[in-house]
Amino acid sequence: MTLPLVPLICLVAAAVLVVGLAEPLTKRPRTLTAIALAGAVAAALLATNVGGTEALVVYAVAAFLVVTLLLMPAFELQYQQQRPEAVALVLLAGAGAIVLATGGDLLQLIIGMETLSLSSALLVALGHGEAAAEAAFKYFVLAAVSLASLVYGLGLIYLATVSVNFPSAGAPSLLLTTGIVLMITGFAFELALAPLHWGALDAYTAAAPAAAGAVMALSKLGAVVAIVRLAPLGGNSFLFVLAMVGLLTVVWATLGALAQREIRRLLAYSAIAHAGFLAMAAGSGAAGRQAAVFYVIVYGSTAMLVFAALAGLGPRPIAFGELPARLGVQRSLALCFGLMSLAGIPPLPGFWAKLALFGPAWQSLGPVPTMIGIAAAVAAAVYYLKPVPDLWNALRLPSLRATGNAGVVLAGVTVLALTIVPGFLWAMIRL
Amino acid sequence: MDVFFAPVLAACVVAFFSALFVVTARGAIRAVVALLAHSLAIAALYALLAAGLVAVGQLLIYSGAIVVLFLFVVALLPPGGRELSSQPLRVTAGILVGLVLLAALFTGLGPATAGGLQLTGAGAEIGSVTGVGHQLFDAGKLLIPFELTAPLLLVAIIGSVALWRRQGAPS
Amino acid sequence: MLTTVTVLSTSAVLFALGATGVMLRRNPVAMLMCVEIMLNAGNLVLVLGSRAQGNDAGQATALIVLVIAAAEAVVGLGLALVLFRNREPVDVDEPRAVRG
Amino acid sequence: MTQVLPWAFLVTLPGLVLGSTGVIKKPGVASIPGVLTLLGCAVAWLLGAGQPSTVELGGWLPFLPDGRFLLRVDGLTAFMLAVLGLISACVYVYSLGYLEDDPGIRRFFAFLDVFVGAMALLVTAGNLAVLLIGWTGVGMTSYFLISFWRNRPGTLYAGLQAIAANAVGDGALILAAVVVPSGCGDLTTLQNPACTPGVGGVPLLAALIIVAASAKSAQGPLYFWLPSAMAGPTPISALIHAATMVAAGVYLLARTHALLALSPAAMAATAALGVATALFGGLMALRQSNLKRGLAYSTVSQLGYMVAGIGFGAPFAAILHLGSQALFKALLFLAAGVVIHALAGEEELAGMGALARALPAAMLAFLIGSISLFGLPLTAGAFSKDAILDGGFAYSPPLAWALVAGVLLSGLYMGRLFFATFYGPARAAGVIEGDPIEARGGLVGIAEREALIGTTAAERRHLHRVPPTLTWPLLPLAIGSLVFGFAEFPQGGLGHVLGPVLGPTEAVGLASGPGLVAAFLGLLGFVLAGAYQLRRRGAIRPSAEGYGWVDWASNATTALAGSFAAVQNGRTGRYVLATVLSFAVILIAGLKA
Repeated sequence: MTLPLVPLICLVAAAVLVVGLAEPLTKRPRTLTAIALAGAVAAALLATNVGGTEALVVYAVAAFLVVTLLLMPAFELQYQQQRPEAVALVLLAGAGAIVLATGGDLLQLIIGMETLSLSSALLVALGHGEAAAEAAFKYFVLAAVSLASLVYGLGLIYLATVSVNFPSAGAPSLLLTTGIVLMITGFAFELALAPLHWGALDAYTAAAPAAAGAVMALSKLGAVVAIVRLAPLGGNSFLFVLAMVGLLTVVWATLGALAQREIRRLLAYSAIAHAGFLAMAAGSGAAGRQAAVFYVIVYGSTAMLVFAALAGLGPRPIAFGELPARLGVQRSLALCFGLMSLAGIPPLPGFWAKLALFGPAWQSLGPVPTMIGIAAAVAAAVYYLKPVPDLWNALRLPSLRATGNAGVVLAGVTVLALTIVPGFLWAMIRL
Repeated sequence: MDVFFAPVLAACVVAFFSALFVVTARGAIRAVVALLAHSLAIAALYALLAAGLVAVGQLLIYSGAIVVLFLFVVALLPPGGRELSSQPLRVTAGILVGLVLLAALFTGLGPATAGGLQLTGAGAEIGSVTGVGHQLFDAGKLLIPFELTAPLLLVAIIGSVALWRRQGAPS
Repeated sequence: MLTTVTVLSTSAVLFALGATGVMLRRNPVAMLMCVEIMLNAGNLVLVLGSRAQGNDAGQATALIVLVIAAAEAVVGLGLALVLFRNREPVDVDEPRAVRG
Repeated sequence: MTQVLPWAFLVTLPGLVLGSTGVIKKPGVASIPGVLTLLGCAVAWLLGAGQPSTVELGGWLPFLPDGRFLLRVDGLTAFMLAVLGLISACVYVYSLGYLEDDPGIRRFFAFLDVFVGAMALLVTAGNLAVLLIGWTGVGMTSYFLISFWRNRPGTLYAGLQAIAANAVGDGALILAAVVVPSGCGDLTTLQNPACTPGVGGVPLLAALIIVAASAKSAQGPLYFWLPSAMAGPTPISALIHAATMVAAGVYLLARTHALLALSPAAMAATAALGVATALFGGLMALRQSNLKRGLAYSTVSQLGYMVAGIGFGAPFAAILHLGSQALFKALLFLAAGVVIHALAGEEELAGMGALARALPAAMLAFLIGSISLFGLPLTAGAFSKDAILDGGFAYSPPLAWALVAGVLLSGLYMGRLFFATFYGPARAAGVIEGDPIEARGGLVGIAEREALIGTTAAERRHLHRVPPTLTWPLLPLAIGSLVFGFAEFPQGGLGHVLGPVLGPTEAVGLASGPGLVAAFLGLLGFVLAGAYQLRRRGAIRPSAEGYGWVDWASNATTALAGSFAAVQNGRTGRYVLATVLSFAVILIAGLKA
């Protein structure tokens, strides 16, 4: 893969512009959003020349960014004057995700991951309240440890191959395997695999919903593509280890989520569980890797929908029963569909993604891990669907109003499209 | 035997003990001083390993900027660098896990630490400013990673400004 | 060869030592210092590789990693300041608003 | 007209859109033409106007071995659609009255529309992928409707029980969908040798289908959710939890009977499962103090008969019983709903009694449903139960005799429910929601003066008014419960239609020896139970609602989940410790693996 430079420049240029004009833009939120949106859309348009999986990554990142930017008015910051900084950080996080996913060599991946995790931590930190700063700090400390592991792994790979490029396939030496394992473990932190998920779990919970969606979707996208590219070079036995870590994550997060009574914490655990499924897919051979990329784009779109629905929902914990009144009809229904997709209810895309993953898992991991994975996947329905009967109560309102948040609508349309024509996305993934 | 072996060994020993002091020092100020010593030892190692440019970078960036930054922040925090001592259980667990990590690393380095590494370029002329410069600025080598540090630094700049503004914001 | 083995072993020891420090320290700034030790260990391997393999790319990479480490330190210290500025005593285990 | 039958799952879409967007003021009305059309088309197909047809869109889910969008209509599908159309038409009309004053009526009909669509998709599905959509879709709407009255205690837990039990079945089907080799997702060709190689082969696939079916049809240890599901509105209990959705498991087994037939062990397991569940459900139904829960256990028991029929190698008999059970059980539930509506929400038998005079239509309907259930000769249930028993005697006489004995249980529990509800003394209710004092006072007054005779006009006004929309739907169901058995005459009418799908169908006779014994036992049970109720003057002890192992498993999971969540204790030091340890362990595992 080669880095799609032109789309990246669009995103970074938009970020620079936003920061440079921060003072006047603070008072003109519409212009601010327009500039940022122009950057994201231009990145997507200019990616058509790139082609391949790189283009797909750029499209996905741009879609996540556009939804997030449309939600910016509902972004709850500690200090409301900081909207331009937040917008710039969102754009740069997108750029980081693209670099992490499509970087041409390992050093680029590390820089991409660092750009992404730093801007994620900062986005979380800018959120409302002490909890946001606390979660951001924890996330950051663990990210720093992972960065050290990445750099050490890179050093070993360089020592073994005299290059920071992706090592060539074939039987790797012990030193090279060590380097690759260390690097993938570093990326696994970004993916939030258990038991590396501690910081991410708290960060997803404490972040403002508008930022949490972007942070989750972008970091998973970047990390999964990076792992999918790097993991096969570490040998088949390591792929199995990766998948087993994924399985552990799935079980762990499913159990943790069953105990939750608050929607954001629930979704944070859900993000961990999905990371586990992603790792299972990434460890399941070539077909599994295609499924992993498919899964992460589906997951990202759905997470954007869910968090778009929750955007602006203050920092205080909210009981499930209060959600409909707080969200209104449209957002409640959007949240319902998002939750059902995350739960893997057919025919929503979250279900397609899981179907795509279990076939390769059966082939390469064997029956028992697959069955445990399926059991966790269907058990997840219990916790995802717990708030749904309450949310349907919104239907009691006499009729639906036609107005809706553009971000929710866009995310909803994406999920709907993935529901009806999942094959379209599947065909675009060529690793 | 390599003529540089003795100084390299010395620098390694200094780097190790200064790092140990960073980990164990009571109080953050002492730890910063130890980190400075550690950084200098590492820079010396770089120089001994024919990496003069990196050594200079280490001196300028680490010893000059980062360590001073640490010192400032330590001074800004409320107790001026005092630190609660760790509970014995936590110390034990931390040391055990550290040993496990060390064992894991040595398992992975295995043949390399036992001298089984295939070395191709011992004695080659490396480390010149021109050579490193070509690596950094030639297209197809590390130009793109070098350029990519720009957005990263932009994040750091925006971040530090934004954090400062958040802190001073009327809540 | 002996030099290589010594330096490589030192780097591994430094990496583990730094990790132990991150686990043990309760002061956020000291934690970040220990992370810097881990990063230095990684950089040391890069420079060693450059020397051992006679290739300049490792040194260039090490320079870029220095930049990454600097960016990381700046943001980390900023976050530590935001969180611990008004807390006495400074203890990373103390803020526990998010859990469960 | 019959060519559009594959698209039956869209039939309630107009109603859904018009109703939930508020274009139509009275939600639910807009869907009734749709389900009537469905009924009409399906019956026309069965009467000979239709040909088997498929709709296929290839390449829909490229990541599955068989990712086509495949719809199929054949005799079995048309039969299931006819059942669905008839029962749902009745339930739609009934619900208009039953939920008249409920603020959630719009939501209710939206779910009902989605349910009918999903159920239609389930029975028209040609392959596993499409089946899964309908299968999970009906499970979802079932959950939403069980938890419909969210403000009532226990409804969410009851719904989650249904989710948990259904999840087992969904998981089994998901696994089936991903393990069948390419080109083999088609439900009617699963038994082809090309489709069953690889890990597990036929036994695995058969086991997955049996597990899926027993979750949906409340068989074996997975029965527990169905009695709990009675927390939902009564029309839903009739449509989803008695007539259609719970029969989907039986439908799936019948659809894939050729695959099961390849494995004698699978057949034996199915038969044993069905017989055991039939007896267990009957015994449990005898102990219930709640009218709806009593009927729910009866459903569990009747579904056991059907599953046993599949296991006996008599899928046609099982499907026939599916049809008659749908009719008489929907009738029983709707009649029970009339009682519950009249008593303003009272469901406990302890609050009923002596209602025959006040609610004659409900009484008659309940009686017809009961005699059809225990199989009085010439009623619908008699024919289909005889067919199952015939299959059983051909397969394994001991099992068949166990089922015959089960009919005695059927008679006993139906007699108990019937007489406790409509005759005997009018018992004082515990608490009657809505209008407690008047309703109770009225009934207590009845108990004092006219214990066996019923109410006078003066007291009757204390009962809730029963609108005609609640009584009229009972009529077609009652007629069906009486005469459905004759669909098999002359010369195996239904057998001709279903034969191509279900293989050679057994001749269904007017009565066989064991059938007469069973009918006699059923009648005996009914009469004995009635005499007992009247003699004892109807003491009804409240029954426990827990399920032993289910509650234990639920509590254990909750505790385990709590401890997993508690690990996330917010201490940065622990987080770092765990993270570094994980790095080390993953590194060692990656190197040693």
